[in-house]
Amino acid sequence: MNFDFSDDQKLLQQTARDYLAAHSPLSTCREILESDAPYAAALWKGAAEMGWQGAVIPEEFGGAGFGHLELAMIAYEVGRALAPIPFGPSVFVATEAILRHGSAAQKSAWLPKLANGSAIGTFAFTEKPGQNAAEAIAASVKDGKLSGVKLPVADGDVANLAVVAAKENGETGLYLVDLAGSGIERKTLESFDPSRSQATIRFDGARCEKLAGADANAIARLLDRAAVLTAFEQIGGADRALEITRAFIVGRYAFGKPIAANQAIKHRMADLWCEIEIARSNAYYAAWALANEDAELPVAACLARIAAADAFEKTTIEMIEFHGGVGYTWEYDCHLFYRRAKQLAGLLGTPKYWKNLLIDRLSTKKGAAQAA
Amino acid sequence: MNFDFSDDQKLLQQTARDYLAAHSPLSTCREILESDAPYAAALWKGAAEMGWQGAVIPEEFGGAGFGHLELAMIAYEVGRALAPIPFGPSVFVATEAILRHGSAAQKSAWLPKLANGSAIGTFAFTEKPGQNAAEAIAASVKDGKLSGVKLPVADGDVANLAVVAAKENGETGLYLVDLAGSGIERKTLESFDPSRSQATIRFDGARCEKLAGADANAIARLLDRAAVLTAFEQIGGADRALEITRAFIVGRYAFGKPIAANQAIKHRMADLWCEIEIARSNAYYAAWALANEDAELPVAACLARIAAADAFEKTTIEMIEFHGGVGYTWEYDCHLFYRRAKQLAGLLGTPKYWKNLLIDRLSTKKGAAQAA
Amino acid sequence: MDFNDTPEEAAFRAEARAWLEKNARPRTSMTPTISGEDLTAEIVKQSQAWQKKKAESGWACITWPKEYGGRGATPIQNAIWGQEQANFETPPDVFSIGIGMCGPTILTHGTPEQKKRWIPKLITGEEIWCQLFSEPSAGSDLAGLRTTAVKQGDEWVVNGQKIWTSGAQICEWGILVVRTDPAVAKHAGLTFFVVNMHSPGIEIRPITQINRGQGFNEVFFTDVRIPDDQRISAVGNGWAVSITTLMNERMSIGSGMGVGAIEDLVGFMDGIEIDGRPASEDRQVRERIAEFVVKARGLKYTSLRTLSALSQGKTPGPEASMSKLVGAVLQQHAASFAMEMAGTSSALRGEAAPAQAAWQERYLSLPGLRIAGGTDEILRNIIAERVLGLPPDARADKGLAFKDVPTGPPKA
Amino acid sequence: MDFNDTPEEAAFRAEARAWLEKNARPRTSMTPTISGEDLTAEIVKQSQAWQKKKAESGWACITWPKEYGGRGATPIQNAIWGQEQANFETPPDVFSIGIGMCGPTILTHGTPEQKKRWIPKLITGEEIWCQLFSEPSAGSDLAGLRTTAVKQGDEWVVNGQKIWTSGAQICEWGILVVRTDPAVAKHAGLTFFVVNMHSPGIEIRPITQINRGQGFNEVFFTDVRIPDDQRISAVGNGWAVSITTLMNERMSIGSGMGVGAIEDLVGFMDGIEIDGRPASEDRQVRERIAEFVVKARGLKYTSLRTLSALSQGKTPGPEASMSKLVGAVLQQHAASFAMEMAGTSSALRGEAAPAQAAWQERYLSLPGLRIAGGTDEILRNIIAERVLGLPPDARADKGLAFKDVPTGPPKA
Repeated sequence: MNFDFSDDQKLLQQTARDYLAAHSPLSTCREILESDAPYAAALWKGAAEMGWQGAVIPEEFGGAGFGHLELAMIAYEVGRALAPIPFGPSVFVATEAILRHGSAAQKSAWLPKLANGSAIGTFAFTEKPGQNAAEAIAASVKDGKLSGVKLPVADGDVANLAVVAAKENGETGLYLVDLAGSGIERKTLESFDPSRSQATIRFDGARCEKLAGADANAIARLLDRAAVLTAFEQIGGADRALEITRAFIVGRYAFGKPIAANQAIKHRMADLWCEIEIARSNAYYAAWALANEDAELPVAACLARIAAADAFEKTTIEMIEFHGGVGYTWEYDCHLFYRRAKQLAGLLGTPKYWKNLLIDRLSTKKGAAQAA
Repeated sequence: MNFDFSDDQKLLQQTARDYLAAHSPLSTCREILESDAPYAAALWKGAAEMGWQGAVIPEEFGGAGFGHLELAMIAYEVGRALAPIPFGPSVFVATEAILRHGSAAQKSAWLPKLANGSAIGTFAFTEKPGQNAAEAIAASVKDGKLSGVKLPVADGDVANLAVVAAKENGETGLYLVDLAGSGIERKTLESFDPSRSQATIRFDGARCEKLAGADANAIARLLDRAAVLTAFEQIGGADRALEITRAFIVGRYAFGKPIAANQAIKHRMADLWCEIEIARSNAYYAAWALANEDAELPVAACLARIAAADAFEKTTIEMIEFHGGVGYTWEYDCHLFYRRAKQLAGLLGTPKYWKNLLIDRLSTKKGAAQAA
Repeated sequence: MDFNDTPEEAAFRAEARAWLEKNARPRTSMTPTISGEDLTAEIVKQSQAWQKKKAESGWACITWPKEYGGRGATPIQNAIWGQEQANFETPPDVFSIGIGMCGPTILTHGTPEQKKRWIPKLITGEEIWCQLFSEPSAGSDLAGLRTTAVKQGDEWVVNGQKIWTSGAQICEWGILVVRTDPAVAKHAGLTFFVVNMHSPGIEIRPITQINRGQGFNEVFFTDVRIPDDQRISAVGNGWAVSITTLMNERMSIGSGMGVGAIEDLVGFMDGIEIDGRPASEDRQVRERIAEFVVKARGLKYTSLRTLSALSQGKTPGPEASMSKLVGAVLQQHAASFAMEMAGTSSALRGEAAPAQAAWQERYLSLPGLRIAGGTDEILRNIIAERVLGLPPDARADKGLAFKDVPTGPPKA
Repeated sequence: MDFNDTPEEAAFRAEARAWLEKNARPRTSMTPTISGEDLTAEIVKQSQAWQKKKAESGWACITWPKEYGGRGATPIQNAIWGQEQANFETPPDVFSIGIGMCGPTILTHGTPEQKKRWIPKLITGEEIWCQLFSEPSAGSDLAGLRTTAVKQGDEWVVNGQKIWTSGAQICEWGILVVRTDPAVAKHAGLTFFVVNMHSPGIEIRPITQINRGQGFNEVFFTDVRIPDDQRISAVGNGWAVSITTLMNERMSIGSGMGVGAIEDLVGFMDGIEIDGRPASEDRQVRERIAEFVVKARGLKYTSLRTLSALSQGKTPGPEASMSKLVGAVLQQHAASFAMEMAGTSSALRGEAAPAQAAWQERYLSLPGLRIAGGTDEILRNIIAERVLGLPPDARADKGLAFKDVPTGPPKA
């Protein structure tokens, strides 16, 4: 019984934290937020040198050959730093999709580039606001050519490779598209969190390659994997937000005492801490299931996702409130967290999707258990 | 512009409060809770002498001939006192049903008895747990004979008259049943709030009389009216619970100061106060709509019902918590409120019913406005 | 219980409406602006012109005394005027602080000379006013402010910094509370002034909010001189004067919550698709919206009850704090929910997300509303202590001279 | 990250399981009892017999030192034992307070003689123990207790009243904290004793809870004499000793939250009909349950993390407070929701409402769990101060002698 990360994994995490402390202080996030640059290119390159993008890519394809527990630790640190790089879409989704469904040729073509950071991957799934079932996708493939409009695509303006959900002969599947090819038009969109880039991509007979076996069910399982890793990113952000808030309220005096001495604040801090701990425990469980490809993964992914998204958003809302007036200024960092929490919660499906999926999966498991 | 009760109405309210202070202290509620007596018979009689049961019954039928605003004030005081009498089912539902749908003969037969308290009315609608649509009712009428089982019926063990929902030729309607007749079997059920009585009634070819025009839609409108009056009862209970809690936390010292000086308590008291005020304002609006038979009544009834049930329950939960250990004892009165809040919330349909109805009605109104 | 005007009220309403119909265009449907917008010179000019027009016909500051240019009207008449004016297109208002807070304070505590000097030009819109209260280290604990004024002859010399001053750059005058005696308890050492915003030594720097709005400023004072005849009330009486301002502030912020937009969620959800059906058919969506609407309507009807109380000659008390406390959080939650339902598109903003633009704007502006004019926590204290009569918080600064009150962590 | 036992752990688990299989029947599915039930003589007898059987084979109080009858096992072995034992039918446990709180306190602070005198019979189940800490006016503020002990020769004479003592009527011994010096600050004037519950002058009165359970008692002391050799630790050191007890209490309450039942809501909603369909198909119902399950599972996995920490030799700290804080409110809300969905039937109880009986029982028992062993508010303070390192509340009784601490509203 050891429901914790190993010392080696924690050492890797500390290395990541040190690297990000040096190369991605919050001012790095702010720079991207305030400039037209879509992401921090030097940081992206540095991360690749640290082996982060290739964490779960086998060494034969130029990856570091770590496991998903190591990647979870990296995701946590990327989240803590609010690192303004296209990490999640490229590593949690595109790379995973190729690892699970790519042919030998597809792997050889893309994994080395994804691992060394020379290629950025993304996931082009949704087409309109709301919650889109895989069945409702309008993009279509005929004779190896993809047509359709994806909106929004995270990092769609800078990605080199898209994993696109589309229909062919009425069946939903995933397709690899080299975004340097023809028949592709992309447009950067205004992002709610300008430290992370958003775009729309119009495919007009773009060349694409099918990912074998990536049907609607496989897409759902891919989302599960990405959700677990994203949960670590969210918890990283929540932890950092809570720490910054803690430091502020202890140092800020009103009525002759630190404002942290007020129960109105300290008790809500305790509640936030509980929310984050509950998210952390669910995420640990999901990481275990992911690393072991355990049958619990589908349920665990829902738990991790729901708890982490909620904990991060709640923490950032209170973060501004407890900072008072300065928390509402552009100059302070609270809004970086407030925006990132919403941005990450918007990826990969609504809370409604995950909550209903959780009940489906619990009921199915129960039904199966009763039938057995 | 005068969105308030009149001085005359407030005087009536004060009279009711004084009467209940003398004749229904909380020990009266506790007596019924702890004994086998189903309700406080002397109080019921006294209330009738004050004209409460007949508040909206015209003088020609022995009523006081007040209006619904006056009845709302009485309902509020009945709620404040946790009066252990079958007031709501008899006055808010059975009496209203006969007033709106009864024939001259039916009115003459029952209203005088309902007004002077010699008859207790009730509403027999639900047949099983959950939320039953009027369409799903199984009880049926043929040739003036009613058959079916109603569960639970508030005060069903002591009522003299039931307004029963049943189907005849596939159409839902309401029927008057004199419970002294034959073909009726009733059984007292264990009540979650033993200060209010619950029963099941089995009708086996019991004689019944149709209430004209009381179709499914009319039943919904009857529930609206009862919901508004019940909201006042709930707000009365919430106000009293908050007052008792306030007195306790101001007098109870810990750490050398009143526990009310802790923000953990005082801020949640402020939140409860806001909840109750919001319920009060919605209830006032609904009372105005009810008294004026205004087209706003359907929406206003939903608002009043949802807010009042929620405010009362929340207040009673905090009431126990803020009382600490003694609040969890049988000896203290907190649980009288905790039980009554649930009992009243269980009557007349779930929050789910009222919330979905509110959205239906808002959408319909909007649709109608757009079409116009 | 009656929503109709009395005959007198109806007559007044008709008079107001007639004047408005002659002088303004009816409002067309529009989303109300809820973020601080840039105060361009053009906007200021339009606002002043409208104020002047109203003043000339007796419709500006109608509850203020006739002798200074007001109409001497009742609070209920003022509310009726507000309802009617809301039906017409009017320029953005640069006078809300002057009329809502500065004027009432001077009318309550100023000398006849002071009233004569400032009130008429405030009413005609000739001079715009701002408020200089909060400081970087004195927000909720306003009485802990550190800007000082020292008497030199007939003048006071002011040094320090104020913050959260709306519209400072367009103002002629500001009301200012400063510390004139650090050796006494914190509330006792304050004095209240009117300061000319063009005085040498005043520097104004705009603050950018998280929604990129710039409604507020920092104002720095370096040896700014204020003549003693611009002092309001006695030396050391600044706290009592400030309370008048703050009570007026809370009433004016709370009444403008605009929770009516909550019901727009029903329509918004018609346009969002969830699993192939409109979100408005999803029961979780419906019930959540119902909960929002119940609160929003409750606040609306509460304001009608307040108006009734006004109509009966009562003064609204601390219960007015509820509107901002409940309304701001309500709108923040509703905005978050609307964004959530937009799914992946919630990561978009502006033109890229037109349907949810208003909700996003709320999500970015509401955190500020929860803080401005009293944080949620201060408002809960007010309701708990002044409505429910619960005891005050234990105070660490009780009985201490201001200079001895801890202002930061002890040095290691 | 690994949920499997180490080889040593697996061997220990096998040994425990083998013994249990020989000595108890496997547990059949049953709703755990969560309300205080009557301690009949029969139950006490069964409980003692089971404890004796375990003690004879070295399975009672397994982490306690061998010299007093324990097994000298590790905390992780204890956890494994607990997991295994939970799979078997065992009698209601009347030793949880003795083993969870009294024993550890005596083992930490008692003299060798005291340990030898009390621990062995505690382990064998021969003597049952209770705790005498809370008083009617000292709950959250335990150190404000007023029961006094005065030294007379070699004895102490105790007068006062304790409350919330579980099982007082069946106990041989109780641990007791009392005030021995009212002239010093409140924490400094306390002393800790072991009292024989059959001593003359002790009167026990059961308390009826709101769910009609009678798990607790009031205990009145009138000139009760305690020999000085039953004093634990020094005179005036009672607070430090009590803290040991309280830390053990919180760990044992928090770990028994039984939030597993939350997932039963899914099945419960299959049996409830809403508008002609099972409630489990209603999205609002589903999403609400999902939120409950996320919290319940989070608590479950948190306890596994705690177990891992134990396994690595770490001591669980104040973060253990979370389980009770979050779990109790969670269950109260889930119970309220289940009742709500039952509609009109939620007004029924017992046999009349079989499907919801367990949820109703929770709705009536959870308010007590939110208070016992530290209210929600105390637990939030503990997490805020001891986990997050936030400053303590301002204290009105700081530096005062106990007799000078205000205990009620000032007299008019």
